[in-house]
Amino acid sequence: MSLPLIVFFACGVTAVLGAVLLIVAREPIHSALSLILVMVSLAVLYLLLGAEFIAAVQIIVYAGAIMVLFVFVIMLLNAGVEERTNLSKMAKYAGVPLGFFLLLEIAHWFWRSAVGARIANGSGTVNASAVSTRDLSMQLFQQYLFPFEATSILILIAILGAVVLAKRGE
Amino acid sequence: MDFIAQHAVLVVSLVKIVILLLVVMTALAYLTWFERKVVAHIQSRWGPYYVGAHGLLQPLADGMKFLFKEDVTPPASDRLLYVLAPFLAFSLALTTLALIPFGPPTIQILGQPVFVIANSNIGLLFLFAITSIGVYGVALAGWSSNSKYPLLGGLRSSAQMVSYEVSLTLSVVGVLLLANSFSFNGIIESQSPNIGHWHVWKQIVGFLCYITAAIAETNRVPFDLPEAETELVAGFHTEYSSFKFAMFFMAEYANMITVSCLATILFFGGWLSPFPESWTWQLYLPGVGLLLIALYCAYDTIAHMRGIARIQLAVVALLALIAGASCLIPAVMPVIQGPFWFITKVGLFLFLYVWIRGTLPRFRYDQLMSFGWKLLLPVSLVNLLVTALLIVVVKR
Amino acid sequence: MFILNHLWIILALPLLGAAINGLLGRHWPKWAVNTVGIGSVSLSFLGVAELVREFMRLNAAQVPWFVRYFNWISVGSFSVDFALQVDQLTLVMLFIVTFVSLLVHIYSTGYMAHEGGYARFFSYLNLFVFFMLTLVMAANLVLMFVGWEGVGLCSYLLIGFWFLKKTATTAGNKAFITTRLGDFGFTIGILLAFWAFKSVDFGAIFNRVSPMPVESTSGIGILTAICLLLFAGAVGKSAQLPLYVWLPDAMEGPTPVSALIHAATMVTAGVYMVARMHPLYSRAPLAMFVVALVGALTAFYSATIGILQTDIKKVLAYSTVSQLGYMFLGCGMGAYAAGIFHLMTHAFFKGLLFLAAGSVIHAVGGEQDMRNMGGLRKKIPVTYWTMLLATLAIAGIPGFSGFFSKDEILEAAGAGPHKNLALWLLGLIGAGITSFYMFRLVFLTFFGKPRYNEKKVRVHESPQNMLVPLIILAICSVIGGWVAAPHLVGGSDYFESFVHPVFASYEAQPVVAQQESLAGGASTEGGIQPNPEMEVLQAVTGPPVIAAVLGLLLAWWFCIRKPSAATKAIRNLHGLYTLVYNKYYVDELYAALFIRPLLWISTNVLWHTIDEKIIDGAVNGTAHISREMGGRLREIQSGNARTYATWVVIGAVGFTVLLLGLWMVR
Amino acid sequence: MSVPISYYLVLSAILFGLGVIAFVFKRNIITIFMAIELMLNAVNLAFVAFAHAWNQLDGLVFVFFVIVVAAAEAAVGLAIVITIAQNRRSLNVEDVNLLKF
Repeated sequence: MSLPLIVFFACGVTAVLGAVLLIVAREPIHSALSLILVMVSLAVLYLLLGAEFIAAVQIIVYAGAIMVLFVFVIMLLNAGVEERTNLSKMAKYAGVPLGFFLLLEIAHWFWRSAVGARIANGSGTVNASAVSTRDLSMQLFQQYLFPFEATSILILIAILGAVVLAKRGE
Repeated sequence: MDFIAQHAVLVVSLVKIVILLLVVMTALAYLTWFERKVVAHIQSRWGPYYVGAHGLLQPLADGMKFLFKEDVTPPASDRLLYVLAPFLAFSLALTTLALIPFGPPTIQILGQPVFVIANSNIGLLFLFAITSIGVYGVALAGWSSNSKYPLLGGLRSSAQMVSYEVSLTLSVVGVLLLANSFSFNGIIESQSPNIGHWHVWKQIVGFLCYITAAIAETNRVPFDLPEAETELVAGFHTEYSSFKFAMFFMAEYANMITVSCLATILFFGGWLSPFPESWTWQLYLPGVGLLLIALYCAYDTIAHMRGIARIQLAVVALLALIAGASCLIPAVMPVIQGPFWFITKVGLFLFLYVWIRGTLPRFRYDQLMSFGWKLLLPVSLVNLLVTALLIVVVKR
Repeated sequence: MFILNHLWIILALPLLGAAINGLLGRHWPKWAVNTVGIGSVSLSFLGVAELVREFMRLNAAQVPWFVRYFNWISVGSFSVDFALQVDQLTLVMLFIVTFVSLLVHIYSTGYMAHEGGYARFFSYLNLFVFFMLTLVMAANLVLMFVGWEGVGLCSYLLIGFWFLKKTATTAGNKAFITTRLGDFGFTIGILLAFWAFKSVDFGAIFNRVSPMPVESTSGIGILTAICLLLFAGAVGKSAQLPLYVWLPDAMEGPTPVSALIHAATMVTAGVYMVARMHPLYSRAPLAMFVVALVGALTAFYSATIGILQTDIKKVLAYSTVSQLGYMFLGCGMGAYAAGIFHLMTHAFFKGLLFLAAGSVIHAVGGEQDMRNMGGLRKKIPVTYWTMLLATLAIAGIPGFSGFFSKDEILEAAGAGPHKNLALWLLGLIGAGITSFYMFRLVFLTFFGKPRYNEKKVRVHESPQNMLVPLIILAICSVIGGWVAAPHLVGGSDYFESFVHPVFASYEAQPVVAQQESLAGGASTEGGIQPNPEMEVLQAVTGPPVIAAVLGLLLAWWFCIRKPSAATKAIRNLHGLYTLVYNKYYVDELYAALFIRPLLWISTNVLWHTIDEKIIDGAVNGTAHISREMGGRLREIQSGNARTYATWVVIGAVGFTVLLLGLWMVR
Repeated sequence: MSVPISYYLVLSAILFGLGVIAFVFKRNIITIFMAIELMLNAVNLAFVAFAHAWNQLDGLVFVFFVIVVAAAEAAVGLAIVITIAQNRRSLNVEDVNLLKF
């Protein structure tokens, strides 16, 4: 049991725990916090995978900005306990079992997938070589320049949309 | 034993953490004293005076008081979060300090640098990450105590922090472009050898943006809307009492320290001395400074102090004397340089904080927001743009 | 070399005029419209004059002068340029078109003075000139076809100029549709030509044709097929049998239009086309024969109809048809030069006849029926004299232009390389009848005592701007033929020697040789070497004159000397009379044969069955089905987001199962 | 030894499944949003893991884009949520079902 494995299992368990909490929690804000928990643990996993920059971005943007927005909205709308209405039939009889099935299935699939095979014969194990942020940015700003610009436009539009909606709210 | 040999990182880090915590705690405690004193003098008062000489024991007394106060928890509150919030705020605030290098990495024990706990090569990003999480302490506090003033305070703080975090980050990017590195050591090294190369000169605009955003980020005057006494009784920590309140309090000061450290590192050359290497006399500065303090304390003891205070101040003078003397030992002298300069600069920034608090009035909330979005953000953006352009041009 | 390098100017001017008058002219005063309309045409006329001058400087190598402007259509191997070319033939046509249309424009300023839509009329006229010039100058079949259809459009627009008159609009439609029948063949001909020669440029086609041998008259070779198809277009456009029916109705249009389009220029496009494509025709004897046959028949047939027409313009219309027949007869006989020559002279005297008729109608206040005229000789002398000269010309009285041209055609028919006695006879009788009905027209109109209501109608001579063109044309129609005069005495024919290079090029040599040996050397490029067999020539040139004089005398007898004889004759051959009087019931025949069945089919089959039952049924059916399905399916959309989510999950699971299965299989 | 890739993938699969379940289960619009975020995170984890397995940077770049898109989505989505809440006085998706046949 090496240090990375310990860290992995610690974070993995935390993440799953957080996800489950997200489901069972009745207060939206609890769900939000559990989601943050998931994100942070994922960030740690990213570190373990040597993706430092992504880890940082994960926390800064996801946990630090997006989730803050969520919390903010929850506080603003003072969203209390969600009332328990019965699931729609579809959801109850089809959705839930299927969801679990999907979960298991994907797990199984990944486990047996090509990658899994590579694991089996020892290769493909994670060598903790940290990806330098420089290379990443090179990739981002040279090969993926156009998508990058596209996303920036997307963000701009999102801002406009949000502003418009807010204005109409008044 | 071999465990230690294998995981020297863990052992050394643990030791460093303990030491740092002790130092920082005391620093926090005395920072309150420092602030009260300075503000008092700005307002031409004496400030804390009676508990110990010059009120030097005041922090201790406050600590006691906090510990022995009754810990009230509002019945309607959300227990878990109510407890969680202050711990979150405080722990995160302290965590950030782990990334700060107080001295050059060349000074090592067991192959581990002494003056920094976590030496990451994207330290800056991590620092921002942690600070960005810091919001939740305040927000949750506001939410969980389930009454209207805290809620408003929480709302305000979350909105405000998110808004100013953007310009905070942007204002720093200019420096990153100049330093061409994310790691604090890299950034600091890029500012050697002397005061002429500090980033503050090239990045003056960025620095102003940074300092403004930083003050807002730490909820200090004039941006302390979340705890505006005159509007919301005490903002997000209205319902908090005793030690939980103390935690928020200390978290705020810790954040101040962090931000000051960051400013020092980014713009003022961190632990670098402002003078060129060749001036060897600067090695004596720490010791001499401490000795001067000791001298002043001694004079004060003899001149003004009466009764118990006299003894206390004498002790202080003695301590300062010992410290100064030890700083003059040739072996210690080079080691102490880095921290000396670093702490001095940080101290100046803290003084600036207090000074501003003593001087400026508080913003109105809408002013705050429009200032953040309509002035600060564009300016820092333009700054970033211009910097990038200039760098490209110069590179050509 | 200016105009040679800028041929487009000649085209552009009328188009410009049309655009200006058509778009802006409506609110302009008449003088402005006149300036634009006449100015543009006269300028392009001057351009043509300049062109002739410069053209004369060119050496034989540079002819035909070819200018390529830009690639117009390019689809795979099919490529059409916007290119113009000029040779002697083109020059003649250019001259005729611009000259006559200029005069007609001037005439119109007087004739249309009191009509509405003044600017519209002139813009139509200019547009027509533009298209006609395009047709004439085009260097490839497709561009020629553009002009071809363009003039068709203009003719449609101008026939229906008074679009409030039902008869006018129907006449326009009739003209357009009937012509379209021929154009269908024309189009196929073009495509066939492209298929055969891999190009539509005249030059390229002719180069590919020139090595080809003459096709046998038995069976239809490719050349014959192309020629016949193209000739179908000519039949429609030039109102030959059996598609001539539209031209008489076209007289519904204003008289200047009849003069310009339906006498002088457009209807002769067919002749021009045949002449232009002569390398093909001269290698397709069968097609040649068909052309000649159709021409001769038409010439005779419509002449007979002309005898009994009472509407002055109808008479002229039928005479136009028969004259065109003569031109085709000439071309069919291989005497393209003669055909074109007759085309020119005909443009003069027939244009003049129409304009004069217009002047007459103008004088008697819109009356067109000759039975209500008479005795106008003194009242409108200028019109009378000009019309008389034109009549003499068309009747082929020696010395007048018509005589020379018609004579050459009959000569070709009688003594040419392809000589055919039957056709020659038809032409001859036709000539006689022509002079008969033409003089009948003159006598009925200008002689005898007035049969119109003298109280009501104030007969007055037309204004100057109408008379001047009449006089000019009259001069032309007198002297226009003299260029060919020496030919009669075996000398050289200037006109023919002028256009000779065109028709000499790409000539099918062996045929000519063989024909010459057969025709005793009376070659169609006649007049270049003195004709050895004068008496043959006399034999074929004498009869037309006699016929013409006979016709004159008959007309005089029936109309002046003994009008009662006419009625008696009518009573005796009553059946024939009614038959001819009703134009052989051709219109009724067509109506019975084609139009009614077509109407029935389109009403009952296409409309009530296919459109209403099948197509509409299909459309409504689809709509119905989709509505039903929508009604069933919409329950799925419950509006509950989580249900949707469930559907998504189901889909995802299915997809993953699929992937898994595929992976298992592999 | 260090951690096999498949562990990460399994973890991300589990998280994704949980996200789906949350999406189906929860009634509160905001929470449903969070479920979406959760799924996105799971996918990100898979991306990073693959990127690491094959030493390809593209995976990381994609994570970057995913985060950006998520940010945009959250901004607009939450704005919508606020308007809905103001208009309908409820955050329950069951109540927001006007858009149907």
